[in-house]
Amino acid sequence: MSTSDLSVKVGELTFANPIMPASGTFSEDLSDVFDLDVLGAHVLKTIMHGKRAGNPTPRVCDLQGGMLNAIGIPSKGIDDFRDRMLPYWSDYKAPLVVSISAHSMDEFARLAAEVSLPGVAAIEANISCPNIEADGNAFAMRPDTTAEVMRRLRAETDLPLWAKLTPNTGEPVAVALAAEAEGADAIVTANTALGMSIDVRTRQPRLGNVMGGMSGPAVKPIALRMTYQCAHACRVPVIGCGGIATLDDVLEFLIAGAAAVQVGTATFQSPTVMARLIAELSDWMQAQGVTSLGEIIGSVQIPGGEAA
Amino acid sequence: MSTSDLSVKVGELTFANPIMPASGTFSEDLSDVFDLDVLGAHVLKTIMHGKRAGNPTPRVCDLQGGMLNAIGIPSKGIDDFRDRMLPYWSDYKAPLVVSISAHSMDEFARLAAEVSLPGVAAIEANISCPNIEADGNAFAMRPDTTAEVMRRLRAETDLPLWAKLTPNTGEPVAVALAAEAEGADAIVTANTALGMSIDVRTRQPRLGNVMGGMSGPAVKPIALRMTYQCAHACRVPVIGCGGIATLDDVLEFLIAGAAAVQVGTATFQSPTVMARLIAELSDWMQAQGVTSLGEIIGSVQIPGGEAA
Amino acid sequence: MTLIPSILSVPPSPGVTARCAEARAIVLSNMPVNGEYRLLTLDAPAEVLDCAPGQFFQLLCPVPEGEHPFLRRPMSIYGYDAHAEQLQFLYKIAGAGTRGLATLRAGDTLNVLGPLGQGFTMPDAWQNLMLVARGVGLATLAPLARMAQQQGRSLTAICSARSPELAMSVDLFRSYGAEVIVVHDEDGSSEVPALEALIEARIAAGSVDAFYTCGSRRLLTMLQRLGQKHGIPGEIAMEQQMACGLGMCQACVRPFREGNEVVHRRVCREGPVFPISEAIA
Amino acid sequence: MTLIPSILSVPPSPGVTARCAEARAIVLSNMPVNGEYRLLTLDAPAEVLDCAPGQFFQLLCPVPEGEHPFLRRPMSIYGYDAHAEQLQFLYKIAGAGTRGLATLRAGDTLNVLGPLGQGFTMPDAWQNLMLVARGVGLATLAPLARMAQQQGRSLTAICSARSPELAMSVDLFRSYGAEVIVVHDEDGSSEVPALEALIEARIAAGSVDAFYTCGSRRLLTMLQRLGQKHGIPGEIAMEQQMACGLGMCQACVRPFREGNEVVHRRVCREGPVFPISEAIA
Ligand SMILES: Cc1cc2nc3c(=O)[nH]c(=O)nc-3n(C[C@H](O)[C@H](O)[C@H](O)COP(=O)(O)OP(=O)(O)OC[C@H]3O[C@@H](n4cnc5c(N)ncnc54)[C@H](O)[C@@H]3O)c2cc1C
Ligand SMILES: Cc1cc2nc3c(=O)[nH]c(=O)nc-3n(C[C@H](O)[C@H](O)[C@H](O)COP(=O)(O)OP(=O)(O)OC[C@H]3O[C@@H](n4cnc5c(N)ncnc54)[C@H](O)[C@@H]3O)c2cc1C
Ligand SMILES: Cc1cc2nc3c(=O)[nH]c(=O)nc-3n(C[C@H](O)[C@H](O)[C@H](O)COP(=O)(O)O)c2cc1C
Ligand SMILES: Cc1cc2nc3c(=O)[nH]c(=O)nc-3n(C[C@H](O)[C@H](O)[C@H](O)COP(=O)(O)O)c2cc1C
Ligand code: FES
Ligand code: FES
Repeated sequence: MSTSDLSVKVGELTFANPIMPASGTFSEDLSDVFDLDVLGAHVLKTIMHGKRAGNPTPRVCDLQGGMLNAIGIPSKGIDDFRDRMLPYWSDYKAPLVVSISAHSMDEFARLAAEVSLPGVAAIEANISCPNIEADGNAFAMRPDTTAEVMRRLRAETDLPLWAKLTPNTGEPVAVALAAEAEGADAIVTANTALGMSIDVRTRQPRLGNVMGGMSGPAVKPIALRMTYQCAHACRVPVIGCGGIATLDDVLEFLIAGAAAVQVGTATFQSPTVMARLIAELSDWMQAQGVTSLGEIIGSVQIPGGEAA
Repeated sequence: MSTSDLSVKVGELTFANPIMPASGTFSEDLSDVFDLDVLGAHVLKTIMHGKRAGNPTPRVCDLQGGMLNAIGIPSKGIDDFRDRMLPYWSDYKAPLVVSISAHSMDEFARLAAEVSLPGVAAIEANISCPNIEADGNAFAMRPDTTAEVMRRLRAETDLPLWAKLTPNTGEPVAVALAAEAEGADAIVTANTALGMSIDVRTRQPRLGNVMGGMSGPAVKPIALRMTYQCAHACRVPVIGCGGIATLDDVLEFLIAGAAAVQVGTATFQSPTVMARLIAELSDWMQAQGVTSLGEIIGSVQIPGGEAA
Repeated sequence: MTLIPSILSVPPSPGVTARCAEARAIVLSNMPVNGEYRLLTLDAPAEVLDCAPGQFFQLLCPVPEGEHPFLRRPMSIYGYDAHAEQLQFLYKIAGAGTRGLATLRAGDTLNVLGPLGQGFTMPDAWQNLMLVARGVGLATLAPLARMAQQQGRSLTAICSARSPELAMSVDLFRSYGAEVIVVHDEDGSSEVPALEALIEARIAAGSVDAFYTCGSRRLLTMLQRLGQKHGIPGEIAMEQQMACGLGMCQACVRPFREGNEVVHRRVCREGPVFPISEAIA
Repeated sequence: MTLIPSILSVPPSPGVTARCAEARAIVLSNMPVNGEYRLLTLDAPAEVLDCAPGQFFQLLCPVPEGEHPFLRRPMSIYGYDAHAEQLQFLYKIAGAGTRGLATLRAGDTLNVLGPLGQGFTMPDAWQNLMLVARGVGLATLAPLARMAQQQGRSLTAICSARSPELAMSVDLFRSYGAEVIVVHDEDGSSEVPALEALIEARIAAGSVDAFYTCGSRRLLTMLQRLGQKHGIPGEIAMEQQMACGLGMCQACVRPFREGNEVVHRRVCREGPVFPISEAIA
């Protein structure tokens, strides 16, 4: 029996399949549960240059159809990455994507240079974390700051560079185009949506940090919309992310135009979900007679041609 | 037995209770199910000046924890409002809030003047409908366009004027402050979030209009966050709206700072929900010994004082 | 479904008997019929049982494992009996909502909203009725047979199906005194030319005053053609995606001919039953 | 809960026996104990039963009507028996998740993830053990009693409760040969001064090599004070809001003393059991 070809190309990189974890929802600890080499790629939790503690607890709370988090970016810093994490991940075949972030353009650029090491396949620029600056501010909120930070990063690394967008901006397409213009090799749509939840008994916010990022199935329609918008506006590939939990979700993002997908919160509900999605996608392709994912990606049928 | 005082003040207006419908999810048809005079206010579907057909079908689809709509604003125009709707609603004691919208500032201003009629208690300016312009564009996406349209509306009417915001903007607080500066008497947070859904079997968008507005419990954390942000930034009252379905939801918005709330999508799941929420709120106040909602509104406890 | 409301009594509109209500019904049975369909029988309160044939309910479907129907699902009334406090729906499993319905077992509760919409009319001039429908559409037309019998009309029911065994409601129609003609795909009798010839023959015999039909574009176009040619009026029950089911949201509109204009009408409120002549296929 | 995954077999890490697994367990019983607590007994596959006292599981709780627990809920292992393929949790109904657990009936399935975290240690030098806990904390410490008996240690269990009848696990501790002392609020014996005097007397009698405790700030502070004064080590099981339960998300950190530094450790990974001396109340 011939097995289907699940491989996808994201720019210059080829992944054995389109399923990879979303930054911050994955670590070596998941190898307790299944062989991480089945994944299309490994995307690490965002690192920042120095050591950081992250936000006050409680850092998570659950919602109808999703969760809020305000983890912040607790980081052991660049040294820990180079000396401990990189060697660990180098033992896997799956390509390694390193997510980085910083408060300032200078620090961001320096970090991009520092993580451009053998064994790193791509850099994901987390220009969209709602938990670093007050009120969800981030470089990816505006095209101009996006352009500037991407230009600085591009100058520092020859590795494929991905820009991770935020659903909190009012101009996602302009932000994506700004990132592309300044050399982004892929766009990731998207990070978490800024939200809040209050415990009505204590009248306190349910997160120590008051506001936090919403993820899970509840944000899927927003992330899918951004994926569709960006895939139609950009020449570079788009990687879908937000609320993906089932095979239908994966297909929905691929059909909307995603070249690959990232799975985050679903792993918290079911740590085996990514391995299962790969198996289910393969079975589905075989059952449908789909030989390559190129037949699926971007195949959305818009009534009367393009959307308004 | 003394009954609790559920009344709330929104600017100069006093409502018998804080529960009112959200625009577009309410009409005289609901009187088939319960006495609409129990409501704090009546908020009508947005009207535009002329006759309009609205968007192609399917106009709705359901999601995990919510729905998408791309109704558009089918409108019978100003004449129908004046000659048929206004007389109908004038028979009720509950104050009438008329939602208006337009493509151009001129048309918007003219409509504000035209609906400023006896029997109308307030005008809600729908500057945030994601279904009128392509890609969810709306005046409330930016502070400058918000300021301009509110200035024009303010010049045309002496009625209390509410500005309905959109979660699709990256700068909700700046938009709210712009509306307030130009004379808005209240801020409504918020309209629907732009989303998309694809039927993976047909590969077609599940809405005729491709993208649409997401509502229901899935958007609640975003709307609550905006309500909190705006209530803390603005002097004028804020009316919460987005995903409210239960008594806890009502309390959550009031605690976050809302002076009143609007209930939309929940009415589709349970047409009696608003009447039930009023009864439950009254029972809750009595059980808790809360004599006035002033004790609840804005009572959120932020650890260490204000949020970052 | 994400909110399962506990229905409190809410104040009725003054001086008005509520036209419809949200109520909790108890499942009496939920049985497969015919392989593709299921018959759901509910014990429902009298307040929701003042129904007319052609009206529908909005059902808050239970959540099947791993799926999330959120909106209510519209279902035509298949049977109702105010005396026995019973309400029936005949449904086909299509997706999440109807898969949820299929999980219901005797004793479970189901939140129903109805009766909704405008049912079929039966003016005195319509003495000889012809009903033409297919599949689940026959469920929608079933209560019409009882109405016809009660009002002393003669009814011919043309039941279309993939194969003779799959024709729905045949026995039910017969029990209300209807003449039943089964047409099906296997012998081609369900195809439009064959069907049209059959009906033309009936018309020629002078025995058709009005048509009733449901859903299918193909049947609608044919009946519009026949109706125009012979001056035979009729009614059709139509479908559209719904949210509120009450007329509030404007989700469920369809275009209709009104003189020379095309107007939008709400399937849930002005319909689901419309004049065949005004419907647009 | 919004996704009830059907667990397919997934590839294990090469050369590694999975430390934990996501598995489908079958409910054998789910019974009220003591008014406030419930005991859930599961038939669980062997792959999740290589447990140690102090470890926990993440349970994907069923959805109770009108509520929506989304994340898994952490629960200490109350009992486990690899031979009988049984797993037990003792829980208190606190909110949506535990209300969901309470709906489980014999024969239902429950998706469990575990065993997770680091359990209690029992170095050879610790021969005379004293366990002090309250409420649901006693559930977490229950399997320790069996471990103590198996390893031939002497165990004194001080069970604190609101009233004597509400003291948890007393019979269980006794069945594993522990001496049980019940202290309670009604006679004030559970208050810190009384408790501290009681434990001081035991220490004076030379019969405490190590403490085990759980959760409560008050007890922790007291045991830290006593431990420091008398050089008695010990372990505490701690709680924190969790998302993944596996160490991936950094949700569940707490501050700990490490020499002169304060460091964050993950309750789900480095814990939930930590040295009493390093914990910060
Ligand atoms: C007035 C009316 C009466 C109906 N009567 C019956 C009946 O008696 N028996 C029966 O089996 N079916 C009937 N239908 C169709 C029935 O409503 C759909 O089959 C059902 O909603 C499908 O829901 P689902 O979740 O199982 O399928 P899905 O395809 O997953 O549904 C997705 C969404 O599309 C909507 N939808 C799907 N099909 C239709 C449709 N044909 N019309 C309107 N909305 C649809 C659903 O309500 C839901 O919101 C009727 C529809 C209408 C409008
Ligand atoms: C390692 C560990 C072991 C535990 N063992 C037990 C046990 O054996 N028996 C028992 O009854 N309880 C135990 N708890 C507490 C139990 O996890 C919570 O009572 C439960 O999660 C409450 O969920 P809920 O939805 O019913 O309540 P809610 O208050 O509605 O929960 C809301 C959220 O807060 C979290 N949460 C609430 N209380 C706690 C808590 N104390 N610790 C961490 N997160 C919490 C929930 O997981 C959920 O995400 C343990 C907690 C931890 C961390
Ligand atoms: C607990 C948690 C931590 C996260 N940390 C990061 C992070 O460090 N960097 C980042 O770019 N995104 C982070 N994210 C966002 C996810 O990568 C992802 O964009 C988002 O959760 C939406 O996908 P999902 O719905 O599949 O989770 C985090 C999300 C969660 C839930
Ligand atoms: C079907 C539908 C139609 C709507 N039409 C309008 C409208 O005409 N004008 C408007 O300001 N908001 C409109 N809205 C948005 C609602 O008023 C409300 O802001 C939004 O749905 C969020 O609240 P909810 O989650 O309670 O529904 C509409 C929403 C829905 C679901
Ligand atoms: S479904 Fe809302 S108007 Fe018909
Ligand atoms: S719960 Fe995720 S790291 Fe502990």
